[in-house]
Amino acid sequence: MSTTNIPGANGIIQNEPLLWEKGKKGRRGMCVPASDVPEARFPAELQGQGIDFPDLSEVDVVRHYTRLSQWNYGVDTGMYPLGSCTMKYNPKINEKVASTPQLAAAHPMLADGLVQGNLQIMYELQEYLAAITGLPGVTVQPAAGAHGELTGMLIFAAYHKAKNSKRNKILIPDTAHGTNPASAALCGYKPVPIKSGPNGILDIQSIAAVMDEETAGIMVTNPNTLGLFETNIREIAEIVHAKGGLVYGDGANLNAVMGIINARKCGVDVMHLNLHKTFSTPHGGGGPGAGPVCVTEELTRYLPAPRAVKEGDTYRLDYGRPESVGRVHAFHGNFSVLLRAYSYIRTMGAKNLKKASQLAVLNAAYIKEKLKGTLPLAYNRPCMHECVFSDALLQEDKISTLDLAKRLIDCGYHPPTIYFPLVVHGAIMIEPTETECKEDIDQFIEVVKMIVREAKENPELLRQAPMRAKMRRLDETLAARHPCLCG
Amino acid sequence: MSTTNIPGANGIIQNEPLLWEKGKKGRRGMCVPASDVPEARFPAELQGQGIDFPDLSEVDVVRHYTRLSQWNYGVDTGMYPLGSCTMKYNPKINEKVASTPQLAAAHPMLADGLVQGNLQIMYELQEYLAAITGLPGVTVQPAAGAHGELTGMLIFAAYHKAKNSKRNKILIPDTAHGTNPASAALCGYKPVPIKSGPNGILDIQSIAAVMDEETAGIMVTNPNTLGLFETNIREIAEIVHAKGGLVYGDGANLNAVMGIINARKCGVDVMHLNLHKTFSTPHGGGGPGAGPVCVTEELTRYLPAPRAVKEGDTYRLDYGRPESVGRVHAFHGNFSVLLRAYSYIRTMGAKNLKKASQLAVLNAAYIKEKLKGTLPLAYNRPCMHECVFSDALLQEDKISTLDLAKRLIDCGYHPPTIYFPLVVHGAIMIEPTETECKEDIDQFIEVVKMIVREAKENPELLRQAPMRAKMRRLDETLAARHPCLCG
Amino acid sequence: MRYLPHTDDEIEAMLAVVGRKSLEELFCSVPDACRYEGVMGLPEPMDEWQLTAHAQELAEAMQVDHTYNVLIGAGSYHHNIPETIRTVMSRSEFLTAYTPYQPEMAQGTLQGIYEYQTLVTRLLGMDVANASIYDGASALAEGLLMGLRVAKKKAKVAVSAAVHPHYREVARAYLEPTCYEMVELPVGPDGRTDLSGLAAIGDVAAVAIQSPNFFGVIEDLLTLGKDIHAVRALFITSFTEPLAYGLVKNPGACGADIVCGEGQSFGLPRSFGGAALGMFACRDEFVRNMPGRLVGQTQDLDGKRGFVLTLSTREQHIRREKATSNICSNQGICTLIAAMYMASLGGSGLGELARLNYSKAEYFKAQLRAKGAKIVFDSPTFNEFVVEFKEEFRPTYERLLAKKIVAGLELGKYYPEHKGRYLFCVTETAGKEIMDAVAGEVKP
Amino acid sequence: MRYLPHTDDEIEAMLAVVGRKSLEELFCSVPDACRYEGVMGLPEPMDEWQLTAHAQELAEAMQVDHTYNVLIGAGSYHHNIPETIRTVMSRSEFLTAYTPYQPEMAQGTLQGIYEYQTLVTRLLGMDVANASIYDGASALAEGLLMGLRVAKKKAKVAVSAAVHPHYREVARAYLEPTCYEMVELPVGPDGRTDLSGLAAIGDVAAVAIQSPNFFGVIEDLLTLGKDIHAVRALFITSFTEPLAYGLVKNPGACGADIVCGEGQSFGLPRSFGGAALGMFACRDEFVRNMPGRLVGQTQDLDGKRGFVLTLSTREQHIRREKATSNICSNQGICTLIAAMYMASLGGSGLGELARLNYSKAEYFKAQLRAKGAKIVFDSPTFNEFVVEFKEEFRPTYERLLAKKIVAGLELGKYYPEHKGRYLFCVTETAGKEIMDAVAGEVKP
Ligand SMILES: Cc1ncc(COP(=O)(O)O)c(C=O)c1O
Ligand SMILES: Cc1ncc(COP(=O)(O)O)c(C=O)c1O
Repeated sequence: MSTTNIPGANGIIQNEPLLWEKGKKGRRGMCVPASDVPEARFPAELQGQGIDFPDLSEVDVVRHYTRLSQWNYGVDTGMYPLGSCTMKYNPKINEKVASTPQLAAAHPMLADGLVQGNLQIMYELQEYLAAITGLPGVTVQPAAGAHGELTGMLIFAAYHKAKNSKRNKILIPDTAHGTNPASAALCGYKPVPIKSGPNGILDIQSIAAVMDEETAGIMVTNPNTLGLFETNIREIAEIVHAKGGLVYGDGANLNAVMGIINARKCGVDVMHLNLHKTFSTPHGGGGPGAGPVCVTEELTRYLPAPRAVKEGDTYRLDYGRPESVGRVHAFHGNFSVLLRAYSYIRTMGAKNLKKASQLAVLNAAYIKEKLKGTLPLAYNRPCMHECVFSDALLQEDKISTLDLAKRLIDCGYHPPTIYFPLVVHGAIMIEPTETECKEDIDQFIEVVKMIVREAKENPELLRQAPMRAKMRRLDETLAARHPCLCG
Repeated sequence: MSTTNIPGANGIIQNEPLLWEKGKKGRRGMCVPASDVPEARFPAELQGQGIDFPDLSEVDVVRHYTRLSQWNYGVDTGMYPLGSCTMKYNPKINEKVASTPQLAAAHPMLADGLVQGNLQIMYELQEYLAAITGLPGVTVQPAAGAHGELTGMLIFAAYHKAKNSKRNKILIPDTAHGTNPASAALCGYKPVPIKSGPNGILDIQSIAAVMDEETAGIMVTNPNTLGLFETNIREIAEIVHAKGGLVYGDGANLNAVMGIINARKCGVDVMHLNLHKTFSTPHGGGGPGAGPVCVTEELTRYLPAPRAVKEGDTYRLDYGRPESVGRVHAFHGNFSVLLRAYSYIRTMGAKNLKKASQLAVLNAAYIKEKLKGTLPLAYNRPCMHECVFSDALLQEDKISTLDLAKRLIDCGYHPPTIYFPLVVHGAIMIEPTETECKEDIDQFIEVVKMIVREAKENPELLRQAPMRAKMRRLDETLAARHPCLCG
Repeated sequence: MRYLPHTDDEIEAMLAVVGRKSLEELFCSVPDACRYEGVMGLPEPMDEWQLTAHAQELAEAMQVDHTYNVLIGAGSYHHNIPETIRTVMSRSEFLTAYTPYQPEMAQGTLQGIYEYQTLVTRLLGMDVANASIYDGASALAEGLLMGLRVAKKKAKVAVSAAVHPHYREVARAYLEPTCYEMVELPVGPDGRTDLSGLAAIGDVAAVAIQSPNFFGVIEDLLTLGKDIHAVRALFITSFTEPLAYGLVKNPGACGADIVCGEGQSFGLPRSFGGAALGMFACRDEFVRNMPGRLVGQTQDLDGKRGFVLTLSTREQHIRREKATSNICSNQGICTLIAAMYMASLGGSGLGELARLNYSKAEYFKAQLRAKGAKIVFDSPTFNEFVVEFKEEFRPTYERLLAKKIVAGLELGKYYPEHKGRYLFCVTETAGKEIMDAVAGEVKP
Repeated sequence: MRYLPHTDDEIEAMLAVVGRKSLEELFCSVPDACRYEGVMGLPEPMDEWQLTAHAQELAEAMQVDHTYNVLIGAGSYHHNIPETIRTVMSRSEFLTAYTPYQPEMAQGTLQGIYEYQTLVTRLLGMDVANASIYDGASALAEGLLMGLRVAKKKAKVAVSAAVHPHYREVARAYLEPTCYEMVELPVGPDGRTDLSGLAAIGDVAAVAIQSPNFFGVIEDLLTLGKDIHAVRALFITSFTEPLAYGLVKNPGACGADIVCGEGQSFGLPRSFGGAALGMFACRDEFVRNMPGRLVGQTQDLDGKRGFVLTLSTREQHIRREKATSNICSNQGICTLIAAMYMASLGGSGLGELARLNYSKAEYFKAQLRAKGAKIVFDSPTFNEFVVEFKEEFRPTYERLLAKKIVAGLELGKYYPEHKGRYLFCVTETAGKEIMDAVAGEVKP
């Protein structure tokens, strides 16, 4: 055993079968109220056979999920430096606010006058996000980042259509998140991949070379997925604008730059934010998220409808302009997520949001500095909220990035994002976020150093990892070859 | 590995230091409101040096306790057959009811008219407990079973004093829980231990032989701690009453007999209930509990004050008779526990409470029947809510009851109560409670059988157990020899 | 600030390590021209108790609060939610995890989603269900796009006018910039979709029917399915009230190819329409065209059963612009909640609860008929139905509002032809006395 | 019934195994004469939502609810409780465990209690603290009994009349059947305990002083301690407001031998007086006479640090009638909550919050004085103090009640000599505007 102090340790957990492997017909896990009306006859020809769900008692259900939860790892368990995902601490008070009965029980189709509280929340949140990005027009309908991207692309399309210019291409850097090209493609745009320059950021020429009148615009993630600020963003935006294109800003990495940059001044026309990341709303297992879209004054007319507006002291839903791209959500987006983000912003205020970005960057820069001697940096430039290393050194010992990641599990950490962005070989993308304190970061750094030593001294420790987790490595090929998607 | 399907498995947990081994001066884990008044000068001579608590952030605190919790095992984790403790499932809805803001925020010294809701709960709970026991006078002040016993002994003393008969002895069976003699001693009574008969219950003669006019009465646990019903209880009560004594019923095991026996008819004069057991209120780490005391009409005058009474449609606190033993709690007992028990009773009703007792007994009888070939029964008589085995067979393999218990931990179970009652050698006291389903009980039985096989085939598995838990066996002697009670 | 652990000393020390003099200096790579000028225009920070008080003010600004009886469904239903679900779901191992990219430390989420997928396939009678789409509306849009992918060359989809109006709006928005066309199918006087014009449309890749539909009417899916397959189109069904399938024949049993709908009824509060839960299922043969994540069963190195994300070659992070969808974050927590709800109810409870909803609605219909109101569509319905009153209903509506009852949804805004008619919903939460109160206010 | 998992078939099968024909037959060992006749007289069972509705009715029956500003302390204080505590404490591994009899699977509870013990010793300036007693009152009673044990032959204890009246009642009840006598010590015009008569009592095993006392007055513990030790009695201090020690010199620093009090202020809701938390601490030399459980540090077989229940030879389950107390179940959950609260506040926060409470009270005093009210005792106080108004205060009290303010506690019931005087408490939760509102109503 190394002398490094490791959070991960062996403990006991409980096995638990699948839901339908337990239970007994006739058990009940919740009440069905006694009927106070006569039982009505239902037409036989329309009636089903009954659904084959297991019958469980309340105890069965509670134990089942309690045990399952103990096989999981969350931010409350420990450090979760998953790059590009901003896994920061989720304040508990926001859960309480979100569960306020009067707000949480609201039906989404009630008349404006009956739901002023919720409309105020939507309206004020729109205002806050406008203030944070510098882009005045905001919709909170999109349910996640990718949904926001799609909304953005719909706006691109509507804008060009109004100008009736036919454009079928869009510029997307090779460092972009997969959702960017996928969202563009949904609107019939053909992504034109842009190589990032030798220093990991876009250079002006490469854009100038390809931007033309068939191109709807560009999608830029800034800070980009290498954790670098796109220094040429304004010049790039000018080139794109000059050709009549629009600039889409992927704001998933906003956590690095709140109160530091103004998207409008960067030349961004449309930008989505990932509230579930930057504004710390829990999204266990992959969601729910919220991906509001902020746009320039000029593009506001294209935003989805409805949006909350304020008139005097009252709030109402505005169904917008005929140019609106329409609806992207059945109702008002993931309102309960919006409410948590609203609480977070009200708790932090401008001062602490900016501080959060500064500390998020400080933590990443500190890790980069401390580990750059241990793992090769993808790009040695000032980093923002995350730093990216390559597997160049590990490979010498026939150790893969995956091995390192799995060993980190045994040590009690959630691994960083790996093999993304694609431009870095065996990428190891570390985003600590601002809510990790110095001791914990120092401990993490020591553990990574220890693991890299182990790669030389005891490589099997890595190749066999994880050994402590509930499962050893799982066979993903088998899963894909012989899909077993339900029991 | 045995083929028996074992719930316990290896998993990963997190190490976590002591609170003061982390943190940094200046961090803050909760808000202190900004002051809206001028800061006042405090007299220097009275001022302290400041308290040396660690300063932690909110994340530090949340992670600390999340990690600690993962080293624990509760009823929601799995079966917890701790004899004499009735570790049944704690319904979640009762937590919600107990946290109802209007009820939970009430100050205990407000005028009756301002707190009718809480008084109604106290009053109705008193009524329900009277209905359940058959004893009409009820106080809900005692904070736990032992507190109820003390209250009972105070009532004994007050009663005899009123009759001005000096009595300094009390009869207590050797199977009694330690709190019985301890509570009696607090009131200056000298316990006279009564041997239980060859069949594990009290026989009439042994009581007749010792009961006299110096004896205040008897404390009987029924069903007793061997899980047996004291069949002679009425005859015993008659003997005690004949000599002017009183009968105290320890109701900790009420879970076996709700709606089945009537304490009054058994000749019991005073009885405490353990609401935190029978009425399923969570008491993690050892409490809080609630130990209401029920008495006969005749003894009602001695009950602690105040008690809730109803007049017309309003409720008030009655400060009782001059003969009252006075107060045993600063306010109204563990009200939040009472509220949970109240919710439980309102949810179950008479029908389901009786059913619960029947199923609790059925589960215990089933385990007794299935395991009596594997482990020697202490007494082969019809059992109530729990069954007790001895270590007679294990000893042949130089395996102790403790070894068996620790091996159960590795298998994913909380062990039964061990080495109690003292009259059974190496006692193994199993109380499944009614909320365990048949499959889980069958699985438990299989695991116990497997362990007994292991005792022969692979005894080290037991002697070295636990191996899966966070810690291996802890040195209790060291702890007692060199007490280290704070850091 | 309690969420920011760094003390000034620590900041100093860390800045020293990275060789910066100040926090500002960390951003030296940001050109001045890009910088935020001044301070963001946001309200001053609130402490925990100011925030709680503020939330209370907002709560009081809700004229219709949780104490009202809101007799509206229309895609968002009021059902009882057991406290167990809130309790178990609040466990941080579930709540504060993210997408299970590292299966060895996310088996709780993965088995939970696998169970969700399985329960959903059983509920809908389909072969595969994914790990969720944003909501019922985007699920429909994704379903139509999937239908177009499967059908290859065809460029049209047809959607029943009895599909939730908002769902149709979303589908239209998704399709707008594409080369695809969306046609609407009329609703007959019986409140069911009329397919008589279908053949004439031609070149239809897929047809989408909602059942129970927006009017609460249970469509004759079996027959519709036959007609749709007859024109070689894929049969897509949509739903807003999954509870119905506890009583009503499910889409799978009626030959549906793709099923997409909203799962909010299963343990999620109405919450002003979100967080929602897009349920999405299809037949096996189409799985590789399916959008969204999938969890599959596999083994670990010791041969132990475990679960992983699978078939991800369909997804954006691998396939990028060729992916079957752009979805990444989905409704994770909501899927677990829905699974917990289905597990708590069980097959027996589901049937019982569905029957209760149905009986309530039938009772309510009878009470309203007795007051001379007309149930507009006489086809069977589940827990919703459309009512036409003898007289202008608005004043009655207002009187009932004063009694804390929201008496249905006026349809004019969504269907001009149904102006003045009301869509009512009653679930197990609507006591007899509430329904009687409504009927009581209706002028005969 | 959802808490009872057994199906009828399972019951049949299990009965067969145990050789009984019916559930009734399981109770064959119960004589008829002992049996319950008929059905227990309890209300019909309620489902989860009927129960929730019923709880709401009870809530509405509380005229003074959580929205009121209750300016009463007197042993039960209104302090802010951070949501983190509720969240973390709701984890079932803490909540649904019991006494940590099996340390290997209860290290969470054990380390948590060990930390609680440590923080309490630091707060009170003592050497050892136990794992809790029921409440402040029983803690005092246990403290006095412990004092008598330590002092051996002596048969008297003295308790200040400024100790919470209910605590004294409880102590009296505990001592009543014993051979011990409890004497009360008078309170001087300065609101502090007067020990001048102490020597005369003679044969006193222990003297108990509360500080801040029931009148909110901070006793001069240092001096009192000297006088008490001078008569060879043990110096016991009691408290109802532990927050005070964030500002005021703690008992340990004043020479206390045994300290016992109420910990409710630290994260527990007032909850009508319970669940409460009896804090109990003493000097090392007395540890073996201490009541209640203790957690100690030790090692496992691998030499790893761990925690166990220890020194249990003092306790009833080992010592039976010779035990130092009869306590078994204690206030477990409450100790963890208090520890979480102390950890969340930290040393810096504790000082700041205590100062804020003090300043609020001083401000409030000034406002009341300005309206001609008299602060009865001019000794220093913490967040409570006694006020005498020029005129009968009752009408003002009623007017304030209508404004959702409960203006203090009238003392006549507890101290006839203070009839018509009010004990006020203001914590961080009492905004300036509330205090001004009270002063505003006072007739000058
Ligand atoms: C850079 C970037 N863009 C877009 C997205 C997509 O956001 P979402 O997952 O909320 O759809 C992500 C999230 O992983 C991201 O990291
Ligand atoms: C038989 C018996 N009597 C009394 C008690 C004491 O109850 P409590 O722990 O609530 O003080 C117990 C609890 O362990 C018990 O089992």
